[in-house]
Amino acid sequence: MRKHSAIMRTGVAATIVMIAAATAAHAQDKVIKIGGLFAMSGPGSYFGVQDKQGIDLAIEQLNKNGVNGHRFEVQYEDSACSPLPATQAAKRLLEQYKPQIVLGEECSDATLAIMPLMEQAKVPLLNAGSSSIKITDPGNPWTFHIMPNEVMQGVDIATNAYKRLNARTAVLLYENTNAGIGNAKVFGDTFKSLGGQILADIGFGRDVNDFTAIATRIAGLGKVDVIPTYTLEGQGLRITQALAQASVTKGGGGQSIQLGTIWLPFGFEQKAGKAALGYVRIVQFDPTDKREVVQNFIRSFKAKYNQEPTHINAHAFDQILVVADVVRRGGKDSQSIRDIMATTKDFSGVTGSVEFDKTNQNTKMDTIHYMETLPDLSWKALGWN
Amino acid sequence: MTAPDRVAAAAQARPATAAAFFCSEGLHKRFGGVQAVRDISLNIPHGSVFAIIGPNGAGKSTLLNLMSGLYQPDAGRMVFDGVDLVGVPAHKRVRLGLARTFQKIRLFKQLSVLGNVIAAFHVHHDIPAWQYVVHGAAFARDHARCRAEAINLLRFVGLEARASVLAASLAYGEQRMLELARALATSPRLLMLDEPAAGLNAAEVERLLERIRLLRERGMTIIVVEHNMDLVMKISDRVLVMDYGQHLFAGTPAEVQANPSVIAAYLGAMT
Amino acid sequence: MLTIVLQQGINGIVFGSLYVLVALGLTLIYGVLVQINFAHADIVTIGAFAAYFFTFLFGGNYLVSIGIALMVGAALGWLVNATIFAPLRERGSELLPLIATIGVSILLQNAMLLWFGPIPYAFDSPYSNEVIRLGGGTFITWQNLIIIGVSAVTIALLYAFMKFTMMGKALRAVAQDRETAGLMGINPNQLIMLTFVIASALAGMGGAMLGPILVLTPFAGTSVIVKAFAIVIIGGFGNVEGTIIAGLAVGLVESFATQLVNPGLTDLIVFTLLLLMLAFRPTGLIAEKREENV
Amino acid sequence: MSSGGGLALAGQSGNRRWWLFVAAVVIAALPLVFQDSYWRTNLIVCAINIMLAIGLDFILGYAGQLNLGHSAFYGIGAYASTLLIMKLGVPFWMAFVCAVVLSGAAGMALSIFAVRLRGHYLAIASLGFAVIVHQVLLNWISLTQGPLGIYAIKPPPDIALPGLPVISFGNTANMFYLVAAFAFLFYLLLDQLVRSPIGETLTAIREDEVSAASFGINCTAWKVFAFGVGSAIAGAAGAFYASFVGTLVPDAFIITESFTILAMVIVGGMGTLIGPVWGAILLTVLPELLRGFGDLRLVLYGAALTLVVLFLPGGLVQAVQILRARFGLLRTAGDAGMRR
Repeated sequence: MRKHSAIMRTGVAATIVMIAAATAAHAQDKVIKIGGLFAMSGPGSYFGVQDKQGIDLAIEQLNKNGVNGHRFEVQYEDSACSPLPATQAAKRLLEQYKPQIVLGEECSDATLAIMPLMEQAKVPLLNAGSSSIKITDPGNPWTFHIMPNEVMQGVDIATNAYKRLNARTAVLLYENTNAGIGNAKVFGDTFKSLGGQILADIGFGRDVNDFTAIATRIAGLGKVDVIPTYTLEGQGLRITQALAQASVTKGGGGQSIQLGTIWLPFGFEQKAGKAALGYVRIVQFDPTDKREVVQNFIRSFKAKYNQEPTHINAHAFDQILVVADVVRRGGKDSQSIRDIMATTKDFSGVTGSVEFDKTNQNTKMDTIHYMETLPDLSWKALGWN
Repeated sequence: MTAPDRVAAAAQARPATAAAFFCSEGLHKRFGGVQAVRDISLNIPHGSVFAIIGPNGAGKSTLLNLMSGLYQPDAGRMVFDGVDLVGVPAHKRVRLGLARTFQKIRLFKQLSVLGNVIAAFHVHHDIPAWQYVVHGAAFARDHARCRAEAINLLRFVGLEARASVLAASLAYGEQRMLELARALATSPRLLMLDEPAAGLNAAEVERLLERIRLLRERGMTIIVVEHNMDLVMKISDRVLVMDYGQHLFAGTPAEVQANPSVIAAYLGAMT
Repeated sequence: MLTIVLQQGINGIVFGSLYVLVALGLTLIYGVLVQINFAHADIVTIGAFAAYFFTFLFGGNYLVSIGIALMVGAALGWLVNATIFAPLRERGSELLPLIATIGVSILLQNAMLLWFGPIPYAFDSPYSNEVIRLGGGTFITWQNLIIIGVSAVTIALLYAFMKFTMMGKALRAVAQDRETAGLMGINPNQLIMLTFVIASALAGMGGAMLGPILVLTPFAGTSVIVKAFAIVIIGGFGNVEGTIIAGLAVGLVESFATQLVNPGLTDLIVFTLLLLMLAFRPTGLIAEKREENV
Repeated sequence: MSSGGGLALAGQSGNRRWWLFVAAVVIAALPLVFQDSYWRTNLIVCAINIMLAIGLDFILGYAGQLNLGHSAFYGIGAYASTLLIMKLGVPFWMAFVCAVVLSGAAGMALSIFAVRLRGHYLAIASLGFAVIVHQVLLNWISLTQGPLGIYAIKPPPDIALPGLPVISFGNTANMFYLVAAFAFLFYLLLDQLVRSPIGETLTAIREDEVSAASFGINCTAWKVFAFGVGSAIAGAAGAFYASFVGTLVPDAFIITESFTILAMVIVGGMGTLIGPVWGAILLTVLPELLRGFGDLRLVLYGAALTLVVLFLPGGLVQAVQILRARFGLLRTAGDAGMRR
């Protein structure tokens, strides 16, 4: 037995030497520590799982040769898309991992809950998923918002619906969440101010499964031009099918056009089938975009995960690119990253370009792309902005 | 002052009215189609042992449940020591001095034997409300008094040695005795026993008989629903025989034994 | 206007029979065992996933997948009864099995989350988007027709089984009085296991048929189970006829609440109905009041 | 007859008072040991969960009423106090008292409403009540902001005592002392009640209502009392949750929250009061330690609840008892004996 333990001892010693050597090699590269605050458990993990894919891919690519002498490292914490767990996760990140910058959260109420913590700890928070306007209005100097907020989106969609689709009547259809109610309200107010008429305002719980009753109600409202729909992929699919079955939308031989938000991933049409015909929606990520950064992203994503990237993968990937751009321009600690990020002007990523105004809200609208579903379920870019 | 003496004192304290201590007129109770109790009238004088006998399903237990307030009668009057009982729920009748045991033993299985008896002191705590939270002197006195009295009651039924044992682990005879002790803990003036001798062996029946005799000497009024004729004949002053929910015959034990219709009801139409 | 009322009526019946399919298993178990299996709806979800993977991964026929889901449900029912309800029966506690199955429900949901992930599955059967135009502008999909048909057939079969077969009579005996049934030579444990397997098989089969309608995520069960309880109580625990009537009633209440008020309020309305029912008729629509025998 | 008071399991009152003193010292020391605000946050959440667990244990463990709707009272307390402060400008402590009284009243109302219900029926009725409260919070947007949520809820006001530095509750250590003090007080209140004849009355109801009534116990009244006290404490926990997290969304009080609290009571040890305290601590800290495991964490949660009910219905308290018995540490059990 003794001889055996001698071998064990030398083996252990050897491994320790190796590890020391490896870290030494990296020592001269300075490390940018990134905190990933996403929902990793419960229903909210729908977002977290996809954010992680996008972020891991971006960091893997950037760390090949580093940026401006820096390498990137990320630690995820489960914020479970809810205020208290998000606060606990944020405090754990800030105190134990001490990141220079934090990405997240997807759910608006979790994001709003952690913003004061970020401001207190003087660590910048980069958000790409929530739509609530409160994130940057009043917001705080330490919170940056890549995605156009609900007002920017709502006004844009409502105006296009009224002017380009010359819709005069609409039915608001939304899930009973912060994002759902916020977006639907902005669309409704803008559409009414343009002279349009809201025939019904239908909010549904996230546990509703059968939408035939809702589709029947809409069918009974007479001529409905557009149906702005604010919900996630799961319920969105069943709504589109129900509206087609009730022959309200084009997919079922009706006249109404369903207006979708950015929350539906690429490939939604293939899942929904011919019911999605004529669906006009804005997307945060257009895989048919020819720009090199977009095609590289799609190729490397498919190589790593062999599945089609969604808009959540894309905007998570972009979050890292924005950070990399800031580091390239000299950002190295929380304060400098914040200051340089605020001056981001002509950054162009997978989902579109980024320019922050004084409230750190991205003003560029080209992260919103208009698409229409054709009979063969492919996308036709409408190029409305 | 041991518990049984306290019981006797309470019994004497209220001078029994000359008329019946417990009386009922025209009691009726129906369950769906079954007329469980039909037109039963009773007159039970103070300090006596009144037995209710009859074949299975004669409505004995139902009558007892009507008296104890578990069921409310469909019709009829019940008066206990001048107080009209109809409509009074079971837990209020205990404060008037009525106590009962159950045919199917209903002990607090997860509590100790002592715990079972102490739980039955519910109506006899004199502690100011605030002392339930801040345990002061009155609380301590009451606490000690209850424990002492409970141990006396256990001694009275011969279970003192088993005080800390879980009620569920008692032998059947012991469980019957604990039921009796718990009923006595409410210091009743009228004690209703629902087939107390059921399942007891001869020696245990003898002990039970002796206990009941002792209680009667101390002025307790007792109503016994029972099948054990030996017990009934030895202990009861008057007996009511019920059949199909109706009053068949009432009289002294001797008269009951001799009465042909009672024999017929019990032994079937022999003659 | 008539089409709307007719169509919402059809929607109500479709959704009602969806609830009845799930609630039936709960009532069966309660009828015989006087216990609640809180993980019952998760067996529905697992049935749906089983059918999904059978049709989309192994390319099997959808109708066969309903059989597969039935067997998966039966197996789960056997497992839950053997590991949870049988051992706890000796202890005779009424609440421990309910609490244990809450644990099982949390376990199953999160295990599914680990295996199947949070992203909803687009489970569409060949019948879910085939629309039949009924008269007067109303419509129903083949899938919904199958749901109504199958639940009607299941109820009929169950009724016949309970009324006419020897096993069915034995089951009802065990439901009335387990000890006496035991004395009559009926092995209660075997029959209780049988009830469990039947009820869970129903749940599994229900899952296969609801998959193409539900938003198929590991949490699909949560939204269904709470309403299924409401229905089982409104109908009267353990009373099959009551459950059927209550299930259809809740389905109709939901569709007309969506039409007249707002879909967000359907849960509120259903549960207020439940609490009112409990206050005035605690034993449910059909069952008569039982005096507590002492 | 004394139950297992203090942190010990069995023992006479002198011993109990010593254990309570040890607990007070430990509580005082905790924030000094855990300097970083992450662990202090967990300590505060622990104290809130302890309040919820002992409140539910008083209803379920002692009075034997399976209340699956405890999250409803937690929510009523949180929203009542916050709305009173933010909409009517009521000072924090008055709003706190109102919230506690309101959720206590809601608990009593549910108990009165479900007076004839037993076991399963009561469990489902309380579940239905929790669903209704969650739906009301979710849909009454004009009052509660519904899913839009209420933000920037201020912590309790500073306390400026003459001669002492100002105590501000924005600081996690002070907030912890406040919440832990209330948890300790509520524990003491319930422990005193449970060791008084009221405890005996409630356990009698738990064991057999018919038999309890035959000793003069008005079961309805005492069940309403148990529900009132348990839900009032849950209301207090809700008020502290709101002022600590600063954000209120209805989904924080969905019915699955009731199951979490139930798990704490069962895993800790139903009907022992000290059990749920340990259950709350374990099931608050354990998920934090398993943070890296994401979904596995909740699988363990479900498994723990099921396995405890199956093999260790007495929970941690029973486990400790078995261990002490095996290692002969059990002092003279006396008549107390650990009753479950």
